Amino acid sequence: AAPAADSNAAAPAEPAATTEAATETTEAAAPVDGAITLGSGYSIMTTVKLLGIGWFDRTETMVREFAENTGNNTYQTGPSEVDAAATNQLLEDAIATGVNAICIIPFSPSSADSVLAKAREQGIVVISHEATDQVECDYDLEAFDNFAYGAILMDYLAKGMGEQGEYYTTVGGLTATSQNQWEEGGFNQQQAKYPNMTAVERKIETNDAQAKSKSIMAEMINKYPELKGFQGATSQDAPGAAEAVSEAGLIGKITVVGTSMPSIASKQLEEGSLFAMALWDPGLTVYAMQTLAVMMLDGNGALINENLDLSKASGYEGGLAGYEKLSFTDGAGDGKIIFANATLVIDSVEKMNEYKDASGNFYL
Amino acid sequence: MEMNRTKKSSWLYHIFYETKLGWLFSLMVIAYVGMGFMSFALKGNFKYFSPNTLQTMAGQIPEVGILAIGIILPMITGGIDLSMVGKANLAGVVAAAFMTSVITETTPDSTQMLIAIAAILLALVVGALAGLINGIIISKFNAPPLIVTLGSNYAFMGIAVVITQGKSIVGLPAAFNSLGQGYTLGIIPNQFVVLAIVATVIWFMTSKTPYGTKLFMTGSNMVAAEFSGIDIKKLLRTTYTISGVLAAISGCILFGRSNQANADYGTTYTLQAIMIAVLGGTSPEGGEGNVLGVIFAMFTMQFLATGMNFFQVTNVTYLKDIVWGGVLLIVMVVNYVTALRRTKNALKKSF
Amino acid sequence: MIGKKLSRIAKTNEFFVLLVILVVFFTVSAISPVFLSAYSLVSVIKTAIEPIIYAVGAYLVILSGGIDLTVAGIGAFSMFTATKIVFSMNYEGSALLPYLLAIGFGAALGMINGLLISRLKIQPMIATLGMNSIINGVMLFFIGSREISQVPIGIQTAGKTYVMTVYNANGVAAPLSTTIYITIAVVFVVYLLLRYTMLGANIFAIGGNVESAMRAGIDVKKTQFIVYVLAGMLYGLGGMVHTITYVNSNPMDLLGQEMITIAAVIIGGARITGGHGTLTGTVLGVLLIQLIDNCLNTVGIPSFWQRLVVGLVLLVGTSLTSYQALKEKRRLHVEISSAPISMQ
Amino acid sequence: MSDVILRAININKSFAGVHALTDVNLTIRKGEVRCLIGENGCGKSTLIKVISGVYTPDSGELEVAGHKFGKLQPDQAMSMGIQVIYQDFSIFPNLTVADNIAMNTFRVQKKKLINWRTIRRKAQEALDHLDVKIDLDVKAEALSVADKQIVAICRAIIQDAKLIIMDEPTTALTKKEVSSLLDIIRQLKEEGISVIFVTHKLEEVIGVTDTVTILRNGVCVVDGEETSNFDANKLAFYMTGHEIVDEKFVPEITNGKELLRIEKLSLKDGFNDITLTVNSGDVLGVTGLLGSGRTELAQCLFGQFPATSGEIFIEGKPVKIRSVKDAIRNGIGYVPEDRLTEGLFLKKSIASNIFVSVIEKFRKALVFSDNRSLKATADRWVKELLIKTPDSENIITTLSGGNQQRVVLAKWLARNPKILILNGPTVGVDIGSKLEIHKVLRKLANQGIAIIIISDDIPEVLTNCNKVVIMKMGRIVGEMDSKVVKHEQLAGMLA
Ligand SMILES: Nc1ncnc2c1ncn2[C@@H]1O[C@H](COP(=O)(O)OP(=O)(O)OP(=O)(O)O)[C@@H](O)[C@H]1O
Ligand SMILES: Nc1ncnc2c1ncn2[C@@H]1O[C@H](COP(=O)(O)OP(=O)(O)OP(=O)(O)O)[C@@H](O)[C@H]1O
Ligand SMILES: [Mg+2]
Ligand SMILES: [Mg+2]
Repeated sequence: AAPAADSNAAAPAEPAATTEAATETTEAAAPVDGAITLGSGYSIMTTVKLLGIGWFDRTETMVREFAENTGNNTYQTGPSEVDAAATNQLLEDAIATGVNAICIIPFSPSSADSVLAKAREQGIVVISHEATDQVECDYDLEAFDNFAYGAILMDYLAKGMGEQGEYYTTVGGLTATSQNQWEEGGFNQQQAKYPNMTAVERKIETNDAQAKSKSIMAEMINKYPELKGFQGATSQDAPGAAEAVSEAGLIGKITVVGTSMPSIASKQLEEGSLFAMALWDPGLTVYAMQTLAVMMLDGNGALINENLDLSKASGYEGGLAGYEKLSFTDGAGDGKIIFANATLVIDSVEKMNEYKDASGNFYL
Repeated sequence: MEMNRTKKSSWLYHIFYETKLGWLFSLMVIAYVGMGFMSFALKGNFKYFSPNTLQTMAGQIPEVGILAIGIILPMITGGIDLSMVGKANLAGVVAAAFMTSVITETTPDSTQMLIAIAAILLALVVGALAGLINGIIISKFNAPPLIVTLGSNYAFMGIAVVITQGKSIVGLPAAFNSLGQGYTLGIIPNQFVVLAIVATVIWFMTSKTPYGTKLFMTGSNMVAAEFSGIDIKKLLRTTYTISGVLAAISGCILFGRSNQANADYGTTYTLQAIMIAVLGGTSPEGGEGNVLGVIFAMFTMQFLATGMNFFQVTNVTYLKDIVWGGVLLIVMVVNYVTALRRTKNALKKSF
Repeated sequence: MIGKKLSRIAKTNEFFVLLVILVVFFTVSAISPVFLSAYSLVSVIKTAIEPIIYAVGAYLVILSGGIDLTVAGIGAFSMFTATKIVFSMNYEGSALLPYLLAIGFGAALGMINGLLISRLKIQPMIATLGMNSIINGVMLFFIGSREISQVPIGIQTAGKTYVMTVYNANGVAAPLSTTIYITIAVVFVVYLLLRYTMLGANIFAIGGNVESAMRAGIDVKKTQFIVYVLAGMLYGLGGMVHTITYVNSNPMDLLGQEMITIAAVIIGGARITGGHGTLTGTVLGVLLIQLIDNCLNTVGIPSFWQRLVVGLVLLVGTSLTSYQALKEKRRLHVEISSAPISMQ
Repeated sequence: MSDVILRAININKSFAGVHALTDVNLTIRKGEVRCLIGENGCGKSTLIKVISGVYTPDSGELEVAGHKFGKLQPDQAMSMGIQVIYQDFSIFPNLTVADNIAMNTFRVQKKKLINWRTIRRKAQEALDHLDVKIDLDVKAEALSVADKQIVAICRAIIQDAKLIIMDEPTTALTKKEVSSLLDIIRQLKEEGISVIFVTHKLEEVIGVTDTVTILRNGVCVVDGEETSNFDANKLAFYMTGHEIVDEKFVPEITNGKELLRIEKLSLKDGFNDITLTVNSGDVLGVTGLLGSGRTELAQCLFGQFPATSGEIFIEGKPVKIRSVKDAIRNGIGYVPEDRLTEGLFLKKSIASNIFVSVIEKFRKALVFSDNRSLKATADRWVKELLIKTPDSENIITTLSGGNQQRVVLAKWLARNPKILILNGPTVGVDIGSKLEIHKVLRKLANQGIAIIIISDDIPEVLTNCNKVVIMKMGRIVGEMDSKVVKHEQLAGMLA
């Protein structure tokens, strides 16, 4: 049966194109406790920026869990090197295989638009993440607002630096949109709220490499004797910089903050060279994205609104923290952007230890 | 009459048996059929064989395919070009910057069309210039192409980063995008038509023109070529310039397809293009290589990649790396073994 | 006599690279005086510890007339697999076992390269291109890709043991890790190998002229094979040095390093056709590249321009060295034919 | 007989389609200097490679020091005292003189470590033995051909060679070095070392060797007879199977117009103040010792090294020759000295090695090359120069050295040059072929081409050139009419 045309603005352009999923659509009203029956048998591809980094190993875990919990055929792909062109090839092939939905965490949202448009023409549901400027999607789910996230990191940096002194920032690459937005969010926050702080260098490229971040910090320490702080963008930037601070014997004198994960930066946080790391759990986000996709495929698109408690709706054991309350704004195209409130800041070992799995390893 | 026929069949015989082409061709067919049946075994459908899938693949091949054709020319001279992607991006970015700065919302479609054509021409000029720079450095200073083009790749991408300030240039006109998104006769992706034209032109250039003969001669002994009156400096300049033009064509397709332009798009294509080139029978030592083989190779690689994506399993990209590398090595080993057997047979025949 | 020796040294590529290094160093120091310090020197040397090991491996291969694109692939595979093994067995001993494991994996992979190239006569570039693809694929698909930052304690302490520490004007420390000993040992051992063993002589010989080497009774296949195995071992060792330096095993860190490693070897004066080039040149080539990489921010080149600058430096560097070599060759030619004849 | 060093018995060897050796026998005694001669492609090099273990014979046996072998390994042959000096010397260009001379002794002794002091000492001893001075630390690539040759000989003698085989050792040497080499051979002979000497210069055979073996088409026609029974004509007869008569060249064009004139041409470190005129129909011989600057002169005229001062006129008009391209545009052709690295495309067919110089000439519809005409051109020259091949599509390496040289010549002839410079045109070419090549050159001269032959083969110069120029230390020291000058006179001036 064809999925019901979605009254929410995010319907596919051509609802007539049917998906081939063999699921009975349930015209279900929202159950009292907020859980929604999710259909099964859909094939859903999740494609990420880059395979093989800890961050997307986490999403892979949750892609698998979603498949187990809901009986859908889900899988994760992505390029083995950072390259938007490679992502597009994967997308094209996925469309040809006839997937029902695509969840995408694009390296470059604008690069993917043309292929995603083709997908949507064929009735494939598209949910994106980390891509507020994605034109061709039904929903873009953001764990938070990028600029606000950068500002939060800056607040921590300011706290560590005593709201004054010199700092610099890095990004993985100048072409990575959201990282650049975090940096800009942080910089704007500093300009507005911490006038005694100065950015001596901005957006130095680290190419996602700890080694590079480390040698940049060593260089900066030498160049700027008064250096007090650092804000990094990729998960490798902050631990790398912290490593250099630790070697230089400047723990406590230079504050290092940035996006990272306990599984990458636990040592630096423990020894104090890393002041705070911020992140979100991309696994939960991906779980939420897939939930949204299945809801749309089920014809339950109308339920995706301010009243939806996505945490409960997902039926995920333990819930999706931060996705209870969503806010909606218009997206770059005909889709909507959904903001959750899932920023995690870890500035102590106790907090960090909350992210250990049963075997004592960090799952984030 | 009779003579004619033997001549023709010997031509076919030559292409398919004496060169490595015949078996590359069979490999391509095996890859296509094999992947189809494997995806059937795993997913229970024959979607892989659908025209739609073929169309998708035809749309994907040209980007890297044109780069691969562009890379065989320097390889035949005994060099290599690691700056293909840098040139493609630079050319594409310049074209995109030009278009977005000239076109406003009120620009009529017909004007947009003209601007897009101008932009493509501009891209070709940029690509040619970039290639010429490589060619000049390599020929004038006798510098190793590997390092020169590694450096120029950084430089070309660097210029593109400076132009774009790291951001994507979006909102390219539809006329330009049709290069990567439109269809000829409603079914053949435009970029595939471009690939076909490029392949034909380069095939003619390499096998039917004086330039081609000189290219191969130069590749097999540069000093002797110079002493035989071939202007090798000019030849190198021309060759790297042509490869720059091909890179620019690929760049236009890349960005026409993705509706945006940025400085480091397609970086995985460099090694992929080299892989296709060598699988297609191009020798890194120079003097050997042909367009037809490269065509078969690019199809083979695409059949394998798309086929594996049809398995719909997690992390299949890595599996693809394994299979690509494996196929390359197996082909080389088989080439070696058959060459051995051929000499042995020839020996036997002589007694 | 000494003057003749000096003038001979002054004509070498190594001398030229050294000159370039000094020019860069003092130019940067003139622009940014803080750079002129032991701190900067140690910082550059620190970053060169690991790449020198790869470069020595790549140098051996290039010397023998081959080329190896599996530098980073083998490095990443060996270090990651080795770390993963010690990690999963909750190993608490010293860094020796991880080192040995990594070298072992490197040797095994190098052996495959060696077989493909020496026995099956696949051109080195093609063989290693294919192998690199396979190695990366196997590592990421079968062994995993999630970086290991909870490295065993032995690795952690090895990374934090220092030889010496220098301070800049503001008292900021730049400690030099004991891994420098490994690099020194590698350079020294390979020096001995090339200088005092027949194997080393054979490597030079096959790189100089394969045909003559065969006629001289050198087992070309065996020599080639050993070269790739040795190179593989060095890449594995370099990979483990990476893990120990950054106390973190992330295979992604190394991927894509092969070309810049080869570039360093060539810039150091080795000829891509084999047979020529010195160990000193290789080390200097790496130092030059690391120096440039480590001074762009000090000089104050905006990040948008850095890629372009690196590219231009590479281009100018190769053009200069090649032009110099070309001139030398022309000079040599005229000198040879106008030289007095030795036969009396 | 205990003084037999080597015996080859009924050796057969074939390559795809070619019987290179048929039932060849060879016996070498202690201290014997054997000359091995024959036309190009008759199997001399093949026989040597069989003896030294590089090739496995299809049938037949080798007997060295009383032991019989079906096949020798190269290192086995070496350790039994058989040393070969190949035509390219098998020198390692990237290694120093000392390494090149002494390293192999370590290999043969299966040593694992190198003792540099021993290497230098042995190398020095070997050089002293021959009484020559070469810097031990210089790389072999920086040596002149003659010095490379010495290095190769030194390498052979320090390995306790019992038999030294020299494959065309004199091709790249001039008179003076040749006589030094022959002195060395006599010295070796006195020390009881046997020598097999391959050459195409018949006067050398008579000068130095005791016995001679002549191969024709892979068959032994003269088996170790005393050299004293032969003269040059008789040798040539056995080699080719017919009489060889070389007549003196008399130009048909006597008042040809001036094609090339150079005035006060100099090249720094090369040559000084060279003034010459070559007219249409002239064959000019330029001769001199190694290092006399004649090669530089040729290379300068061909645009490889632009002259530092002086003027060049072609057909009376002043021209600038700064690159090979300029030279070719002005109708100058050049047959280089070293055909393997500078003349031939070893992976390519015979045909393409010939038509490479005229690729641009044959076009169809403006852009396409006319492959049929190219092939036809190549075939015409294959026929004209009697290049021995069943099919011009065969790869060039299937030809013997002499035939390869003709291909290089054909390449230039196909281009119809106004001025043709040949640097050692018959180096490594057998007597029969040599005459064929000379005939071609004369015909060309008579067609109005100006020809410059750079050669130290005095008979060649005297019979083929109407003018001879002698160079010494970069200057012209003599210019004479070949009709007048005598062999001895010229040889005297050269020494
Ligand atoms: N590797 C090979 N493969 C095929 N044919 C070969 C090979 N080597 C030699 N030949 C052929 O064997 C024959 C004998 O060649 P060889 O080189 O021994 O002649 P040669 O007497 O040394 O001649 P030259 O005087 O020109 O050096 C020739 O016909 C040659 O073409
Ligand atoms: N760059 C070089 N590297 C290696 N060998 C060289 C080089 N240049 C020249 N040679 C060798 O040294 C030999 C001597 O040089 P050249 O040919 O110029 O001397 P020539 O022919 O005998 O004498 P002349 O000096 O009279 O011209 C050459 O034949 C050549 O093979
Ligand atoms: Mg021979
Ligand atoms: Mg000469």
